[in-house]
Amino acid sequence: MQHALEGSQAIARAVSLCRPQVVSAYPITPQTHIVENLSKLVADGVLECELVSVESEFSAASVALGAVAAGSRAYTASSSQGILLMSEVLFNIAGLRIPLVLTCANRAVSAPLSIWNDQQDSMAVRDAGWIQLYCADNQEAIDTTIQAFRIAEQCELPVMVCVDGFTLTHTLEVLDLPDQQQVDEFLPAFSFARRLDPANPLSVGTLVSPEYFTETRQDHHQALLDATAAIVQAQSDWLAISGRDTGGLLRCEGPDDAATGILTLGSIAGTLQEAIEEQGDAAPARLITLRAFRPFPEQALRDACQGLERLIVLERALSPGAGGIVGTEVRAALGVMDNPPQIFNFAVGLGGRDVPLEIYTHLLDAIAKGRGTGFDILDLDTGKLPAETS
Amino acid sequence: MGVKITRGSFARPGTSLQFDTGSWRVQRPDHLHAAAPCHSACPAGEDAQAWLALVEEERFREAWENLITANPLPAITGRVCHHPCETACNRGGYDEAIAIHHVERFLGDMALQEGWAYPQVQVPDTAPEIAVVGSGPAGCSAAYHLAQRGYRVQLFEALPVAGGLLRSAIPPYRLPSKVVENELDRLLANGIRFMPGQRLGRDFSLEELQASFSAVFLGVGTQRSREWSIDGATPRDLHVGLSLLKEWMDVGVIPCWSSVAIVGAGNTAIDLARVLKLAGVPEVHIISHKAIPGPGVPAQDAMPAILREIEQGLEEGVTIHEHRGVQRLILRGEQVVGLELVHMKKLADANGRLKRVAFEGTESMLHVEQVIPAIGQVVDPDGIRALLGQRSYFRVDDWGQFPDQPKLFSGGDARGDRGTVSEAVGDGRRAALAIDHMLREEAGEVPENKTTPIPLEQLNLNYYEPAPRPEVQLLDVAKRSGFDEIESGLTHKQATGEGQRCFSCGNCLACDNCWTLCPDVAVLKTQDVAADGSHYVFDYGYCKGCGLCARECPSGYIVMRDEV
Amino acid sequence: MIEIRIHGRGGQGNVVAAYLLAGAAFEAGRYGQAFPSFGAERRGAPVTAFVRISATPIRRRCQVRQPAFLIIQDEALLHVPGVLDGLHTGGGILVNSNRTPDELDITTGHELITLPASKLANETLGRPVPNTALLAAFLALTELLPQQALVKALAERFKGDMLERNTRLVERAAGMVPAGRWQEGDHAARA
Amino acid sequence: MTQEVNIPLTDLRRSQPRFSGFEAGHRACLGCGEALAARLVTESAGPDVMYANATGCLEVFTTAWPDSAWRVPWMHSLFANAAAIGAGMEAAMKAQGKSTRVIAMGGDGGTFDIGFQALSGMLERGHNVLYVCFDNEAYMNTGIQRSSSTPHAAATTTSPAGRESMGKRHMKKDIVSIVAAHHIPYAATASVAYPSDIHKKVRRALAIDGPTFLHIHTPCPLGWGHDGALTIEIARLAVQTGLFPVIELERGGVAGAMPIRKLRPVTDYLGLQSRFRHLFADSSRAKEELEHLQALADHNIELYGLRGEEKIDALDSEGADTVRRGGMRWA
Repeated sequence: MQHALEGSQAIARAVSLCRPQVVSAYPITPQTHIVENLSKLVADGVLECELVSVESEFSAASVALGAVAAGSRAYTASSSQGILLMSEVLFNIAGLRIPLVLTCANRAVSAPLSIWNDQQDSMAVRDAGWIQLYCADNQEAIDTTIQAFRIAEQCELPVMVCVDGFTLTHTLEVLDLPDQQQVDEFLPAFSFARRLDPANPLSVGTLVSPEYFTETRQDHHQALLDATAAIVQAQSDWLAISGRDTGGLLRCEGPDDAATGILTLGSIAGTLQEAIEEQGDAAPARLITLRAFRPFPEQALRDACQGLERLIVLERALSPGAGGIVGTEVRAALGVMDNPPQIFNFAVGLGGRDVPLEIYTHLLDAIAKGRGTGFDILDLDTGKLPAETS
Repeated sequence: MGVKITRGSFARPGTSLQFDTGSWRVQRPDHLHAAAPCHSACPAGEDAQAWLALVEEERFREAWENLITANPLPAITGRVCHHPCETACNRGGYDEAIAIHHVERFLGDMALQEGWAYPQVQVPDTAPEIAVVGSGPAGCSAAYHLAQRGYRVQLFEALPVAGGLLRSAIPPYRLPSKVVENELDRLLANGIRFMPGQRLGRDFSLEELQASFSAVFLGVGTQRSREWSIDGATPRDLHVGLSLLKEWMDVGVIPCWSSVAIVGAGNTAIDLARVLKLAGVPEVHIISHKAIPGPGVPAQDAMPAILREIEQGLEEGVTIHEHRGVQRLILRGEQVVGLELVHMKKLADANGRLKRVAFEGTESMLHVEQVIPAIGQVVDPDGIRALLGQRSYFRVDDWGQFPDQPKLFSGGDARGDRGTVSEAVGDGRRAALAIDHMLREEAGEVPENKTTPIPLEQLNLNYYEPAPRPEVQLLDVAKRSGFDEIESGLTHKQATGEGQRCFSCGNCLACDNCWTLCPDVAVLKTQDVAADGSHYVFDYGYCKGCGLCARECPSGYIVMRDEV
Repeated sequence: MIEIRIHGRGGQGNVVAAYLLAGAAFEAGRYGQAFPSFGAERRGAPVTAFVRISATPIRRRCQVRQPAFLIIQDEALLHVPGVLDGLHTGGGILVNSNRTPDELDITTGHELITLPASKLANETLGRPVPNTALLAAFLALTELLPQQALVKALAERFKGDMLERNTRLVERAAGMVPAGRWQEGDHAARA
Repeated sequence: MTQEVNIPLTDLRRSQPRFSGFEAGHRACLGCGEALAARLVTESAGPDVMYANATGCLEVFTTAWPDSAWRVPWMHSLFANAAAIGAGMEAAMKAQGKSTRVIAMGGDGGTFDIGFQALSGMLERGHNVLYVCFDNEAYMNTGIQRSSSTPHAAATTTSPAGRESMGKRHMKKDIVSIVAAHHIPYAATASVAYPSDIHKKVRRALAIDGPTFLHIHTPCPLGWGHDGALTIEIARLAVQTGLFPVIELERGGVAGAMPIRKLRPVTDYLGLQSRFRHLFADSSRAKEELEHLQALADHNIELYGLRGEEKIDALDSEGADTVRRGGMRWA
């Protein structure tokens, strides 16, 4: 059923439809509206769950971890510094193979302090061992959140649903919210075989010696690789119920014969799509929106890039001293193709900088000028900075 | 369970049991039953700690049965014993010693009241027969222990009734005759052939006994008083202490003098002094070479009489002159009118030998109507002169065996180095053990546990609460007649309380400390008492040998030994 | 697609105004998108929100740089640099003010219409919140959406007496501006 | 003389007359106070409890994969988050309508220092969790570094004694008062030397609906420098000297204190441990520090009224772990 909803509100409603038993929350902009909305749902009796308003993100992640370990479906959300404060716990959750869903309302990481959107936070914890799914719009945020619980519980892996802060979380738009029956049909009741249970008292989180550590890591790695199938399956099952395509591992739009491809993740995709459409036949391009960043869908990516002469990777984070994060991984993945496209890599929209409709033409201009063959920040405007005085 | 434990480092419960931490150990704990001081000190050989444990649990019959494996006469010794067990009791070093003596009487009295019998022993007619001469405590004990070990026993007594000095020398305010009667009735009913009115040297000879019995035990006591004189002077109307006491016990009257001095420091002296005092003699003096026992008084300088009796005597008005000797008798004609006393003390001479020294210038006069020596008794040589030779007492070994006379034994006062009922009971038991050992033709020493008692330092006193020793009711001095018993027994609650107070030195208390405090969960509690007498076993598969259990065992029952 | 920019001050309900307008679009069967340009500003500082209304799904998420209309929540904002930037030729400016456009004495190059929105709100709601009156006037001027859609959007936020008062305010404010005057502007924006 | 064992130990171990949540075969040092305390807590708490364990010796020596010494549902996550994990477990139990209780536990580092914030949060939010701190007064797992629980003047590897140092300069943090200031229904201290007191306090805490806290003093033979056999003796001396007051607090107020029967000078306690060895040097500074520690003990004794001589009652076992023939103190 359609509603005009703010992104955070929609995510909260989606979470609520998944019947979490424990929600832990700590305020941080721009994630706050999600837990505020969940709190309101609990206060209004719409959602029956234990809402734990903790004293830090570190504890938010820990409470959620404890709750899942004890056999309850749990949820939490955070952003930026919060994600980093909980990063130790994030690694732990994944290593323990705890099925938990977390929304990351993406935001830049301080310093310098910025409350605005980019994806540096989730990128910083990309090696924590979580499944990471990026949402292009709020409809995807709803659908991905619902799918995330099933993927997590099926794979015994945590899922981080990445939603651009403000750009999505604070945008009101018309959204289709599934009804409870649809979600119940899609998402089985929570069960976790390795839960803490006096009837079968397992010990969780043991010390693992060098003798066994490598195998445990490999098991975890393999579980993430295997999760691609679960992601695709969840998407197609949800499509059957909801009628909406959420994109699976990645979404490919545009003419098959386009020579230029643009790969991005998150909310830039919508603006780009309109921008490409505006250009019409003058400058056709294939838009590839990466949804699953972990596991990294190498094969799907290669399939999506077949026939491209050039691929522009556009991302909202960077690895200082190295360059693009996604770009580097895409280069590695496509390097084994017979005719790999030439790859251009740009960061854009850091710290909340608006990505305008002109982005597409800017990109085309930039690569025409030879920028981005390595890595460049697209929307750099150093001229406006005040002169340094010594 | 279908759970993959390789995921995220999960482990199944209690699987650490796969890991053998016992290999870490360089020392291992072990149970060691050390003797309790009360046990080591008991002249009768009782394991008081063992029966106190049963008393605590109100298993009185079992406690009594444990007790009578050593001493068949607890109602008697529970009244007259000088209880060295209490002196030895480790609890004395903490607050107050356990009132073992009172609990012994409690059990003895309960047994009489309830009519508990000794364990039945089937004695075949073909069993070896042993002659026991004298039915005092030594003879009765020997007869009992022999009977309990399956021997036929004939018990010869010169008098018409059994009991020896139990009936003739211990005043009824200490030991009521009914108690003696009941204890001895039970004892004699226990497969012993009692032969009253049979006097050695008159009705039968030692040689006859030796010819017709497999072994002979002489529990003849000391029936003859020592000669007494001061520089050769002896009063004409001399009364000897023990005879006077016997007379009073038999007839119930005693000469009524106005003042009496008793010379001696033993139980006879005190008993007589008290009897005289209670009979109305206004002035009763005891002249003692030694001091009243108390703190700072070395054992060899203390009066041998039981302290409790001394204290009660003083309470009743007896005057004791400590460290005093009689230097001269003041006679009017052959009648005593007084004594010249002098301060005396035993001091070491140049060779380190103790010698009695009188201090010149400390002389004093004591005017009395009568002086009574109570300086001890010797064996009556009638019928055994050959055995005695020139000595006053028998010379026998620890087990009561005569040298060169393998089938002849003795014990009790007749040994000369004894002086108490409990020692006599112990002698009878030990002689019975030795006779049994001999007749069974067993090799080596007579088996008996002779372990060193565990000292207080080896106990962990942190686990014991301070608790006072119970007081028994005493008859008011004004109401004491000499015939009514002065001390009452313990109450039920007091007796079990003493069981609780017992430290259980050197023995497993079953307190759970080792089980509770093992960081390695390597001590297991057993449902029944384990083979080694404890209630726990060490699981050496996991014990790392830290020694905590040994350190925290309250009763010193666990020791650490090096692994070999 | 129509793009609108709303200028207000922190605490004046600037974001709510944008959400209400996009919500009204949804109630009218159109697609709406609204989002703020959040800053670190606190109560009182100039803030901006953006609204897009369209018959087809809206995918772009960039800020509105060339709006067809401006809704200004108080007249003083007219003097804040950048407020008028990018307004389409032929676009309109609706300003909350008790004065007439002439009295405002400002040259914008666009048609400027004033409405005493705060005053109306104070009289009707008891609180000087200009949103409802401005939005009602805006819809009356553009005839972009029926007033009933705004009332429905308001019904998502208000209940009972407050909803009734807001509904009355809608009627009152809508009647105070020339109906359909900016309908052309709509077309201009579409062009 | 070695003991003859003819009882099948495996069967016997399985049929012990006390709940066993903590199994043999763990890898703690000889005489480990923390292992013992953990054992006592699990035994006292019974089977229907789940545990959140902070990083530290306890977690390391009990769970070397694939082995685990625990027979209770147990989880180790991180160093700083035991209280938060416990809070999550408790929320889950509440959500599932189950009565299983939650115990969170950590060492002094995980409680006084790095896990302090999570602990405070858990207490403030009123979770139905018993938090147990095993206090061995330094970071033992990493090699005896000072923590805010390390007592004044104790030498550790990061507060060594030397020409210019008498060990740790600062005081031991008064954690139980800080915890009690959260106005929780029950907070208590206990010592591993008094197992029945631990038992009583664990039972008492678990009977309360709301956050509770138990602070257990657990000597570390390695870190304190004493023989493993002396663990209980030293723990007991800490109590008997007044250096570690055993108290109970309800809603922030002192509700009870274990009286000291036999008051001992602090030197009896300090002298047994090499971490205080420098205090027995022949120097005025050493003597001053000894006096300082005595003054700290005297202060505790006065503050909590620990002098117990006036009130000796044979039947009152408070203040001593009196043994009884036949055991089963806990039955």
